[in-house]
Order: sequence, then structure tokens, then C-alpha cells
Amino acid sequence: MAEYTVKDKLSFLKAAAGSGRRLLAPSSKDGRVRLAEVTPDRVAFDYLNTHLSPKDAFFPQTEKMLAFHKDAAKPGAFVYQPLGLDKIQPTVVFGLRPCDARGLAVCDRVFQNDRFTDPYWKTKYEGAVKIGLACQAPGPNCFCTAVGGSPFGEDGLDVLAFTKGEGLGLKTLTPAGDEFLKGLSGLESGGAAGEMDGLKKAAESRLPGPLDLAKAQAAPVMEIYNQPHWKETADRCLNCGTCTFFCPTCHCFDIQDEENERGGVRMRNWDTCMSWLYTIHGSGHNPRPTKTERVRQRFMHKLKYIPLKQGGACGCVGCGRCVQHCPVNIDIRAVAVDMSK
Amino acid sequence: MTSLADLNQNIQTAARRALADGRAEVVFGYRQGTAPFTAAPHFARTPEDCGQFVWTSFARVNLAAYLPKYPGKVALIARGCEARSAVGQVVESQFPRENLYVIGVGCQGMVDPEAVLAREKRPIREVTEDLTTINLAGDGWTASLPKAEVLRRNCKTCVCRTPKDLADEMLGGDAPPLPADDFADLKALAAKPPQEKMAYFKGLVKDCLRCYACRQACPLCYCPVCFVDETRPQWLGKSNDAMDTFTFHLLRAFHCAGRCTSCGACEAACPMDIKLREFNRLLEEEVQKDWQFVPGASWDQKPPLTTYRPDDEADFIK
Amino acid sequence: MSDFEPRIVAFFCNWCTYGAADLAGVSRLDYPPNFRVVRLPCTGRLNPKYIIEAFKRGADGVWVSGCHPGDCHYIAGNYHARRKFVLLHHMIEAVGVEPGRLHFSWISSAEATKFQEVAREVVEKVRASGPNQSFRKAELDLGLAEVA
Amino acid sequence: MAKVVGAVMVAGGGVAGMQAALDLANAGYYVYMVEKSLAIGGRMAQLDKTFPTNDCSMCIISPKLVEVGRHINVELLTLTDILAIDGSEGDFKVRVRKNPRYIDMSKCIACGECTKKCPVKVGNDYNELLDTRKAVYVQYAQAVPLKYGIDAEKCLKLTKGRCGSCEKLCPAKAIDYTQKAEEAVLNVGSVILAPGFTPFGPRGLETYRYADSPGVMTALEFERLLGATGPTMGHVVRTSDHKEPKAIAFLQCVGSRDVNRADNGYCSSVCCMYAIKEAIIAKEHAKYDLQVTIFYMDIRSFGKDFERYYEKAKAKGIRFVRSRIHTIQPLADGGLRFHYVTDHGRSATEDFDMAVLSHGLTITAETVKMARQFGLAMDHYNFAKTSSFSPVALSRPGIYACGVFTGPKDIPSSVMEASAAAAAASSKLASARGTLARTVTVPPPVDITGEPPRVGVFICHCGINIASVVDIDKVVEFAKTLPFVEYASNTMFACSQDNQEQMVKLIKEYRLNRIVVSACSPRTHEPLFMETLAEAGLNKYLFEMANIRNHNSWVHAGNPVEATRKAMDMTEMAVAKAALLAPLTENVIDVDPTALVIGGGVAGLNTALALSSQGYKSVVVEKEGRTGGNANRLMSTAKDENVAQYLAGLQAKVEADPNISVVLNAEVDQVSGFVGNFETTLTNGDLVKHGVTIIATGAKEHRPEEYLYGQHPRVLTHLEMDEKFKAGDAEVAEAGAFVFIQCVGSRETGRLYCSKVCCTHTVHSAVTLKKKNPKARIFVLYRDIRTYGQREDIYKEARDLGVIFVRYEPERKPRVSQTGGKLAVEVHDPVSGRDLIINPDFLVLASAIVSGRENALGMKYKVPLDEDGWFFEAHQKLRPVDFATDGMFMAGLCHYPKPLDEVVAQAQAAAARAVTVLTQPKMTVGGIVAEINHDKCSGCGVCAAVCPYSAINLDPAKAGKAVVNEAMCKGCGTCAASCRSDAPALRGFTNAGLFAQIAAAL
Repeated sequence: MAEYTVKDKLSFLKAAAGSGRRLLAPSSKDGRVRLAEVTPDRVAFDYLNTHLSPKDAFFPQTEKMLAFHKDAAKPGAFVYQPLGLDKIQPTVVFGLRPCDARGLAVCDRVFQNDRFTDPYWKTKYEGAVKIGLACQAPGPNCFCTAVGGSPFGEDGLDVLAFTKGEGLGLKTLTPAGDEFLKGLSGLESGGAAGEMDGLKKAAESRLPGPLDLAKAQAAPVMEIYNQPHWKETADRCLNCGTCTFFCPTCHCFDIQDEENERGGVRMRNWDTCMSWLYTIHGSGHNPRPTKTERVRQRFMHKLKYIPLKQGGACGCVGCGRCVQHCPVNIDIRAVAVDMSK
Repeated sequence: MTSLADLNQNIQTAARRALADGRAEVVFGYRQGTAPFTAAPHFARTPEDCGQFVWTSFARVNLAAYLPKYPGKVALIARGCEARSAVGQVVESQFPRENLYVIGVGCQGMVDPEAVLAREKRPIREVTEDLTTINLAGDGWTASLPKAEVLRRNCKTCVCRTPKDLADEMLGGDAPPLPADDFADLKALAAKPPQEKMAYFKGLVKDCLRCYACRQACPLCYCPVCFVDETRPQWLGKSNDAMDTFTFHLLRAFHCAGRCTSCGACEAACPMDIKLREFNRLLEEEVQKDWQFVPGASWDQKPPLTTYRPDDEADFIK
Repeated sequence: MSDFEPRIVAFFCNWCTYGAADLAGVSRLDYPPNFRVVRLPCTGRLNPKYIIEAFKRGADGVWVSGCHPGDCHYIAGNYHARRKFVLLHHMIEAVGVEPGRLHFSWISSAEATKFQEVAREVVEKVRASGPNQSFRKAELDLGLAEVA
Repeated sequence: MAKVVGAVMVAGGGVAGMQAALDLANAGYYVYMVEKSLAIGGRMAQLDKTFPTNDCSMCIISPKLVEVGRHINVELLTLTDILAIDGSEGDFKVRVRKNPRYIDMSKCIACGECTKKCPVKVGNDYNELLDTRKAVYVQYAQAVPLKYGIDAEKCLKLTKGRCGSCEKLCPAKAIDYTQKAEEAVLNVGSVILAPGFTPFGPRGLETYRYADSPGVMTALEFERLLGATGPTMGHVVRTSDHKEPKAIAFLQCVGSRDVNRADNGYCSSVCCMYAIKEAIIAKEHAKYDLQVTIFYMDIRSFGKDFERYYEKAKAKGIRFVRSRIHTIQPLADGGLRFHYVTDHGRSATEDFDMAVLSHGLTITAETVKMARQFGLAMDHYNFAKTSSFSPVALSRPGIYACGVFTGPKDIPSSVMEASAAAAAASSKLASARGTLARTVTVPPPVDITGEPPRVGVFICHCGINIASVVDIDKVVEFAKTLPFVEYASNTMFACSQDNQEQMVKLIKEYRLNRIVVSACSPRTHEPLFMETLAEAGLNKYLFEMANIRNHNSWVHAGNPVEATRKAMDMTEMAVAKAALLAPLTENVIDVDPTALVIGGGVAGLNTALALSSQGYKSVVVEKEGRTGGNANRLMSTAKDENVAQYLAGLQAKVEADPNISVVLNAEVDQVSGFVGNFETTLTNGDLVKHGVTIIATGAKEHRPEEYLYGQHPRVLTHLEMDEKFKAGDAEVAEAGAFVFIQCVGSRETGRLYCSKVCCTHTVHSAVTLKKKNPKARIFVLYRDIRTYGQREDIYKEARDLGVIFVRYEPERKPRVSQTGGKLAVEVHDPVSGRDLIINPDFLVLASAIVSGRENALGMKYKVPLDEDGWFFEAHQKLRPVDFATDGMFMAGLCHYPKPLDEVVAQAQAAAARAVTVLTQPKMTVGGIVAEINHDKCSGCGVCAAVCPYSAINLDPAKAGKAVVNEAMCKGCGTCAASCRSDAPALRGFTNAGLFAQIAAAL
């Protein structure tokens, strides 16, 4: 893998934007930073993290999957037509925080694995060069280090960048990253890795130490499942689902058809396990009838089921969004402590 | 009241007393949050639990939202809006009055984190408060702001800062009353051309994620199945379609009409900081004007959409 | 806009306005054919969401009509309806739906001429408001253009 | 009685006749409803609005018309005259003549094509001759039966053998010029006469210039002028020049209270109120500030809510002038100059643009002739004679009356009497109940559970009514393409008998399980098609109609393209809804055939007796230690009938009646249940199970706080004075001077109603005193004397006997003082302008009747009270003894103050209404009613709060969720529209169905 430096962030972004790929990067709009298609001059650097997680770039809130309409030739029959897949463009995503990149990697293992592949995700995710921007000044709610990550983490990224004066230090992490940077002009080779180590240590030192999840991860599922603290946490949970909408690893969706007299569109929308409706069966039976089951599901999923299914990778990446936004201050760190008691 | 510590002490004492007297099996209040600008609803069942109660300006929810069908006797450490919402729960048969004990607290208003962040751009690592100010600390700096300058918008026009008339017991001093919402901005907007009004209201909700945190936080939204979750017929699309989203907000506001106590929990819970109350305020103004009704003002009131007067005015009807 | 023919959904209570429309028919009082009537037992049955649904589906106007206050076949259904109408009417106009789109009236089963007059007025006012473009759901994009 | 026939003839199809017919038919008797004209409806069908609620008259009788027209046990004989009544109670033979209509009722589809070419124009009596109709005509647009008829006297074909255009035009081939009159004999057990009235014709009163001044019209003409279906569609204009009047005057008592010119000494009871109503409506209709003046003698707003109505009129700027106009002088511009003497004796002149004569109610010569022929006693005004204690029984046993036939009265009183007449007329027929009444049997509906919708669509041509405008074939072809449509076809007349049979066949052949008919209005034809479905073995609710005639072809005749498109849309909407319809079940519940009567006064006892005559048991609960209530204290009625004797007889009858048990010293404690199955626990611990409840809790005499009442032993209330009379009090007998003060506690702030009985009571007492002691000086201090109806006679008698009436203004009430025990009454006489001082031996206060304010009782049975504390009926005009809550009725003073004869009538009426429930061993409930989905219900109670029928409860046994009582739900759907989470669904009008209709509409 290679390392580069650039003297001027803007010229780097201009080069990236001129690569033939669409540039997605953090930018500020209405006082909030979001990942969006922007011109290089509007890319933001003075942000802790994007307001929403970057998952919507690969898994949008509403994704139109296919359309169907009545077959004029054959009464009673319908013609199906995929929507959108062919419109997906190669992208370069700049400015992903390492925690979020790690979150996307968790999602990636859900949407593509040995059992099935989601073409919408795959096309977008694999079609994107993901350039991370390391956190040199982590925020008050950040705890990536507590869940095995780092402000300079590399999981899920093709390139890791860090701010170096007016310029950037860059380190490629994958062949795709290598290839992308190779094609750009204005990059100087070397001069990044050494500095990065020091910055990484400094940043990590400002973050909390690891959560002790060992006990929770070692214990049988049902032991954790039956712990008494769930009800107590659920008592104050509103089931508002804000945590799931903001979580970079939450990936649940609901497929809906919308129709008119001529045909219809099939779309998938973000869904949330906090919702009563999420698990209701056609029969009317609901296996997660109360808040307690739903709250337990979310935390078990993050801290127990994902690690079980994804070879120990934690389902929480410590971005801190849920801690910041939860209106009733349900703090996943505290839940993790409860689970490990 | 001389200090926040005294008030906290009084709250804890009152809570313990309510448990000891058998007036309550559980006391609803708040405890300190684990992150800046947060507070956690706290449900105390033992005298020890009561020790965690604090007065906070960072409550983002309305404790009355927990009342519907809550088993057993509850003491509610209530701000004015929470007391009014509790009245609504009782009036709407969601919680029996005899199981409710209201410990009212004079309230100077909740702090809007966005307003603080607009004033203080440096990363804030710690937030504390006393009676009238909030204290901020960052990397090597501290600062203070008067609460009155960074209040949540709903708190700036609160008509029930001191819920004396609703509380079974009052703590803290009276909070000086504020002028009620005069809806001047809405009146000005009403004079604008339709396109501008539509652009304004659609613009408000353009970022809505349809997460329904507003609904979940709202003490009025206790329906077992919300109209947006209707499936037979499913008449409201689930996507981020602008009209579906707009419809959700319009109808939710309609459902809150004559019931909303302006507690602001919807806006405080909204992770996209949408000014949701603009929709509610439209109807609040109308309810006050047409029926002189103030939700949650008395235990025996009839919400305006459950009653009528034969001579109700409706000039627009041909 | 001159050839614009508005599409209007009308909600009539069975006992008064639906009857007035029947009587208008008996009396051969003509009016524009732009509205389609949904018959309800009472305006009390009118859930406000029906009005929004009609607009969402692209109606250019909505007309609600029932018994005069005091004449309700069900004693008080229209009194309760009236309170809902007050709020809905206010809200719909406040959020920027043109004032000419949503109409309410009380027309008794004997008022065939009033029915005719109001029918004409409603259609003309909706026509003057033009096609409903802002308070409706966008047409579903079935991707048909690409197929063709 | 040897033979008892379980049928009753009701003569007269006005509102009273209709009510009597329905009550009898619903109680298990077969009813012949005989109507002279083309259609039922009577005078009420002519009214625009009704006082004091300003209800639309047609809107409120229309459902009643339809009910009578469709009732399986009411046989409607229109154009029918009664020739003779032979036989006796239990077994009358009534000879009738059915006159020809010249139109085959079974074929006429009421399309009106026949009128188009009819060359004959005739004065339209429905509009009081203010416009014209054709010789072939329908009486009015909503007439029942909605069938045309030919005016034999005017028709060219029938009179001169020419024309015949209607026969050529009729698409249904219904015209039959060869019809002849037929005679028939009806065998009935009793007869109810409800011939109604004709308004007094003012042509003979030259003073009012009605005959020669177009600006002068009668009130009924003015009513038609106000009517939306009237000659000017409600636009108030002077008919001669179509000018909008600036000032209108109403002249009261035209042909009433007038023995000099009209020979009608009685008060017509309704004119003050209808004049106020017409004045209010006229002002509402005028888009400008119309000046309205009412010239009156006394304003008689004595009924429930009338006084408020009067005050409202004053507040609206209607001017009231106490004077009788002596001359009207027509002006050149069509205006009118009034000359009159003011209340203060001064002459005045004033110009108006129009004058409305508030003409009284009179009995027609035809009715008089009939009454004589049938051997009925009449009073000197030709009203049928009755007693106060049996107010609906006429002099010939077995013949009963209701409405204006027995005296002038308003609609609620007529309706009350109608129900009373139904009770009285069936009181001797109980043994034959159900012997002639018919029931329908339909095959049990097939189970369609699990079947996908298979919709059959029938598009009606309605002759040329639809087909001449709408391209029917196109609509049929379109219907075939709609989802779930299995069959679609056209039909010439969907409602014809042969098509009905065809539909039954097709339903079976194609296994259709939803039916859509695109034709005319469901308001008139839905029941017919629903019956057809039932005959075909389909649940009758699996039906939907599209009204492509009234709402389409008839109003878009000039635009066939759009009309066809609209017909397609309407059919699509109907199909969309039909596909989602579910079969609705109707369940039966048992009815406990017992009544609980709360209150043992004259009202309660009469109700119990009337119920007993029908074989039903009742429990009468009386809170005092004796029955009789206020009647225990009354002396005599206005007709001088002895109340004590009557009461003793009544009590003895009750005592002897095995069907009645009286519980004294007890009240209602706890209540549960609903119509058919109430359970009431009394304060003595008794549990009463009952199917109906009659509230007859009476009222109280107000205890005055003025005029030295309670401070001087000779200041008495009416009831106290009556007790002295009854006791033969010597001091009263010897006294030489009496003063009566009227309106003590009535018609003032806080009690803004007239107590109705006090004026009559006062003049009756005055007359009694004068007769005993002609030298006694008697003064009546009054505001308006309200001796309505024939009671006016005793007012006149009192004046003739020398009783002195002095009017006082409420702002200058009489002042009462005492000096050394001697009373002095000082009153300002506005006529002379002087103050009078009278020293009476007795001062009698006509004290108000006040409600017992039975709020607690009301809460227990979930029935409301009005702001004055009177129990609030389901409808002030047409359901004066019913509560909105099923199975609940009221009688007597708890409803409103009223004299004994009206109390008895209302008591009998309550019984008749109760019998309509008790007579059904099982009640059918369900159909289009609400149901609650408990998965969606939060138990917030909004549905229960808005339900006008108290049909919804929050059930503690169901976690506080709402439950609908199907027996009480009327299907308005207000609950369903008010619930935020859509927990209630109105069957037949579900969200899914209505959303589907909205979608299909666009």
C-alpha cells in the first residue's frame, strides 16, 4: 500500500472530482453537516461527524427497486422493470469517519454474504472509493475505542486521510484506493505514515478505554436475553427509533408497493425494530409485543448477534450519535455494562 | 429557593414522602444524563432511587407520556406542561386521577441545545447548570449562559410555568409568568400568498425521516395504532414522498388540536430539529380563538372535539 | 387554463345535501359535471383524512355538504363535524392550499336551488384556482417512458 | 266485545296521521291510511321551516313519509274518501271510495316526462296558488307515494277527449285514462281521524284588503314564498311587481280571537310563533336590512323554547307592536298604509311594502260534514269534543282523533296526540294484535365467506331518463373491465318487477356476491333492491347504487359526453366500494316486556294504564307516599272538570289493575342495560328488569321570593289557592277583592320560559270566584294573556263577568306592600298611564312551574336535560316523547309545563311509543352500525363523547376500551370520524370502502 501527501486540500478534491467519479463529501447546509454530492470548494472539514450516518449514500431512506405495469398485450399480466440500478454512477466518497466506515463494513456483511447479495447495495458500495478522514479531535460523545475502533481506524476504507496543515496525509488501504490515487495528479509520495502514528496515539488518548464486553460475548445468548435490566431500560424508552435511524450499522428495511390504476412501484424504506409494526404478523400476532422485547432486540443485535454472525465484529462502532440524540438518554455504553454484569 | 442543590434536595424529599405515604408506588422524574445536554427520565420505587432525582433543563420528553395505562399509583414531578399533559391523560381516560399525585415544580424553561450551540461554537465537553444559568466547559475553557437566553421556543411562551392549580403539592418558587404566544408570526404568514405558505410548511418537513420520534415523544400520541401505520387501508405511503410526509404532519397536528399543551417534546425529540410545533400552533391559535379552550387547564374539561355548541361559528360554511 | 376542467370530490350526507342533489335532478336544475359524490350517512362520518386523501390523489377541489346545524338526522353529527371543519379549513388554508379549493356548505334536502348555486360556485372557484399541483402526491413514476 | 279486528283506519296523511299510523303498525296492527289527496304529508310538507329550532320542515318529515310509504303494515289509500263508518268499536266497517289517479302506480317511475307537453296550467295548491302546475302532476317533489296523478277536472283528455300527450310521452306506459272510482269496505277495530285544518280565508275581512291588494298575503302564502321549493325559491319579493320589500308587517289574530268579524273566538295557538319564525327567516333570506314589524294583541310563546325564540327575534331587530290594525289603505306604488291605535291610545300611521296576515286554523266544511255524519259531537267552533281526561277519544266509542281536529295546536302537540290516539285506539284491540299484521320472510343468506368478490352491475336506462343523455352501452362495456366485475348489463327499468326477477336469476346463475345498480337515488330505491338481494339469498347489505339519473342525466342533459364519463366514474366508484362490502349481520335481542315508569303522578299512572290495556306490565316508582303528584292539589280543569274525582278514579283503576305494581317511597338507585334489557335497582332494594323506561317525574311549583310571599298569610300560589277552594275556605268565600299577578318567576332572566298553564289557571279561578260571588272585585295583572286554543273562551268569559285585566311591563312590576296586615298592590297601567292601587283580600301569584332538575336520574339513564332543567326529547317537533336513547320515553311536566289534558295525551303517547318496543319479543339490531377494533382502541372516550345516542361505553371489563351497543347505535359514523386511531368502523361505510370510492372518483 502507498502513502501520499498533498499540500492543498482543495486541489486534491478537485482532482478527485475530476476523476470521472461523482464526489460525495461532507458539506454544511442549514447549519448541519451531511454527506452529499458537492463541488470541491463546498466540502467541509470543521465537523465532528456528519449529522446522519453515511449509510444513506448506499442504502437510502427510500429506494425504488422496480416498477410494474399492466401488460397491454396480455390482459391480467404485468410487465416488471428494474429501476435505478443502471443509473448508479461510480463514486468517490471523501470524509468518511473511521467509525462510520467500520459501520458500513458491518452493513456490507449483511447485504453481501455467502447466502445472498443485494445488487443495489453491492453496486453502490463496491462502486465507491471510500476515503476516510481521521478524527484528530474526537467529540464528547465519541467512543470508537471502547468498541474496538480507532479515530484512525482503517476498516471499510480504501484510503485514510488526515489533516496536515492546509493539506492532507493519505494512506491507501486497498487496491481500489491505490488505483484511485495513482490516477490523480498533484500527489506527493510518502510523508504520511509516520506522522499518522503519533496523531493516532494522541487522538486515542482522548477517548475512553475499551468496554468490557467479553463476558457478554462469552455468555450464552439466553443468559443475556433473560437479564432483568432490559425492562428497566425499556421503561423509559419511547421506541422513537431515532437510534436506529442514526445508527451507521442499522440496516432494517420494509418493502412496500405503491400502486395506481396503471401499475406500481416497489420500494424499500428504512424501518426500525423499535416499531411495534415492525414485527407484527399478518395473523395479528406480534412476537415483540412490548417495548422490552424491542429494546432488548436492538442492543442484543448490536452487541451480541452481530458479533456472533460477523466473526466477533461489534455491531456498535462508537460514533455516539444514538447517545447524542436519544431523547431519554439511553446510553449504549451503560447498556453494555449492564449486559456484562 | 436559593440553589439548585436545595431544589434537588426538596424534590428527593417530596418523592420519598410520596412513596412513604403510599400516595405513589413509583415517582416519575429525571436524573442526570450521561452526556452533555441530556437527562434521563428516572422512575424511582425506593427511597434510594429517589436520591438520583435532579431538576434539569435538559429534559427532552414529557413525563406524562409515560402515564397511559401505567400500572399502579404514580407521583409525577411535573413541570407545568407535564402537569397539563397529565390532566389530558386523565381527561382522556388514559390514567386514573386517583392513581396520580402531582408534585408541581415552578419551571424557568428548558434549554435548547441548538440555541447553545449557535452561541458557542467550540466543542463542548461538559454542561452543568444552576438555577438560572448553564455552565459550559470545553478543552481548556469554561463559559456561562443565562438560561433565559437559550430557552426552547415553546418555553418562551409558556402559560403554565407554575402549575399551582393542577399540582397536589408544589415545590420551588413561582416562576414569573411569560406573555403567551401571540401567534404574530403565523398571522403574518397567513397574509402571504398561498405558494409562500406552502413553501414554508413543506420546507419545514423536507428533512423528515419519518422516524416518528415526535409521535413517540408526544404525550398525546398514545394510540395503539397510529394512522400512519394503518394497513387496511394503507392510505399513507411509507416512503419519503413529500406529500405523504406533509400529510403525516398535518394530520398529526389535527389529532393534537385542542389537546396539545405546547410541551415541545416533539421538537426536542426530533433528531432533524424540525420546527414541528408550527403545525400545532396553527390549530392552537384556532382552538383558543374559536372555543376559548386551553388544554390541560382543569381536571373536568371536555376537549373541544368531543363537544360542541349549537351556535359555534363557522362563517366559511356556505 | 381556459380548457381546464377541475376534478372535484364531494362528500354529501345522505339526508340533506344528497337529497338536495336528488331534488335538483327532479327539478332538472343543471350544474357543471365536475364533481363526483361520495355518499355518507352524515357529515359526522367525514373523517378529515378523506379530504386530504382526495387532494393527495390529485383532486383539484373538495366539497363537503350536509344538513344545516340543528337539522341533523342524527341529532348532533353535523355539530361535531362542524368543529372538525373549522380546524381543517383553517389548517388547509394556513399551509397554503388555495382558498378556492376546499368548500363547505349546509344544504337541506329542500334546497335544490341552493344546491345548484353552490355547485356552480364550487366548480367555478376550483376552476379559478387552477390544477392542484402543490397539495397532491406526485404521480408514481413507473418508468414507462423508458420502456416506450 | 264480540269481534275484535286487529286493524285501524287512520284518516288523514298529515304529520299526526302518519305518526298514529306508524305507532300502530309498529305495535302489531294493520293500518289503512286514508288520504284524500295524491300524497301524504299534509300541511307540514308545505312549511319551509319549523319553530323554534328553524328545522327544515321537509327534511324532518321526509324520513317519516318514506317510512309510512314503505311500511309493510301500512296500506296507503290515496285519493280516497270515507263514505260511512258502520259498526262499533272492535268491528267497524268503513266504506271508502278510491278515486282514479289515471296513472298506474305500479308503472309510474316519477320521471316527470308526462308533464313536459301537458298544455294545461292549473293553480298550484302546494304553493298556495302562487304559481302553476300542470294537469298531470306530482303533489310536491318529495311526495309519497312519488307517483304522478291527473287532475280530472282540468285534464283535456278527461274533460274534452283531446290531447293525450302524457300517454304518448310516458316511457313506462303508466297513463290510464280509463281508470274508474271504486268503492271498498275496510274492516277495522277502531278509527283515528286526523283530518287537519284549513287556514282561515281572509278574503271576507275587508279591513285587511287581502282580496284587492297584492301586497297583502296570508302567512301560508308567505311560508311558500320563503320555501326553497316555493315560487321564488325563497326569495322574498312582492309577488305583484317582484320588488324586494323594505318593510313587512305581520298582522296577528286574523280569523282568531275574533267573534265580531270571523266568528272564531278561539286562539289558533300557533300564529304568534309561526309569525316570529317567518319574520326571522325573511330577515335571514333578505340580503339587506329588512324591517319586520309584528302587530299583535298578546304574544303567545307558551311552548318549550318558545320564549327564547321570541326574545331572539327581538334581539334580531324584529319589532313588536301591541295593536290591532283597523285600516289598511293601499298606496299607488303597491305599498300599504296602516292606520292603528297604539297601546297608549294614540293614533298612528305607518307604511309597509307588504303585509302578512297570520291567519288562524279552521276546520273545513267537509270535515264538519263528515263529523256530523259519523255522529261525533263538536264544540261551537266545530272542533271535535273531548274531555281533558281522555283527550283523544271522541264522543262515539272507538273513534279517536289527533291534531287540529280537536283544537288548534302545533306540530309537537299533534304528534303527541297522534301517539296518544294510537294508544287509545288500540286499547280495546289488544286481543287482536298481530292477527292482521304481516311479516316478511326471506331465505337465509348464503355464506360468502372466503369467496372473492363477484360483482354484478346493472345499468338502468330509466326509459329515456338516463339513456337519452348517457351512452348506456359504453358504461356497460366499461363496467365489464372493472376489477371483480363478473357480469354487467343494461336494463330498461331496473326497478320493474320483471327486472327484479331477472336480477334474482342472474345472481344465482353467475354466483354474484355483490350487486351494483347504476340508476336513480338510493334514497328512494335502495330498499327495493336490497329486498331483491335478500330474495336471491344474498345478504342485503352487499349492495351499492350509483345515482346516474338524479345526479347525472337529469342535470347534465346538455352535456352527454361528460354525463357518460360521469356515469362511468360513478359506476366505478360504486363497484370499488361494493367489492369491499362485507355481509352485515342483524342480531336479535330479547325484549323484557315490562315498563318502568318513574313518577306516579297523572302522567305516570296514565302511561301505566295505557300499557296495561295492551297487556304490558309496568312498575311505577313514586318517591312520595302517595300517587297523584301535583294533581292532588288541583281543583278543576279549564273545562271545569273536577280533578279530585278524576284522580280518585285513576288511582282506583291503577289499584285494580293486575298489570301495574306501584312502589311508593322509592327512587331509582342504580341503572344498567339498554333498550329491551334494562336493570334498575330502586332505593328500597328492589331490582326491576324492564324493556323500556318512561320518565314522568313531574315538576314543582316555584316558591316565589317576591310580592310578600311567605310574609303575608293571604299571599298564595295557585296550588295553595286551589287547596283553599277545595276545602271550601270561608275566608275565600267571603273575600271581596282578589288580585292575581301573572308570570311570577316565569319569562324572566334565569327562567326564560312561559309556564304555559298559569294564565288559564288564573282566568279559570277568576271565573270560578266571580260565579260564586259576582260582587267580588278581581284584578289580573299580566304581561300577555296566554289562553291558547279554546281556552280563549274563558278569558272572554272572565272579561264578560267583569274581571279587570291590567297589563304590566316587566320593567315596572307591581309593588306589594302591607300596612297593618292590609295588602296593597300598586301597578302602573300603561294604557291609562296611571298607577292603580288595589287593596285585595287575597293576592294570588301565578307562580312558575320549575323543573325538579333530575340531573342525577338523567345521568343514570344517559338522557339529557335542557338548560331549564326539562328533559330533552329526541326531536322537539317530531319525537316529543322519545329520548334520543332508544327505549327511553318521557311524559308530563318533566318534559315541560303543560295542562292536564296535554299531560294525559303525552302519557298515552309515551305508552304508544313504548309499545312499539315492547311488542317485539325480539328486537333486530345491527346492520349499519359501528363496531370497535380493540387492537386499535386506546379507550380515550372520544367516540363515547360524540355519540349522539349514548351507544358507546368504555368497558372496564375490556380494559377500558370502547364497546358499541348495537341496539342503540343508529349508524351516523361520528365515532368513526372522530377516533384518531380508526378503532371504530361504521359497517357499510368503512374507511376502506370510502377510500376506494375516493380513489375511483379521481
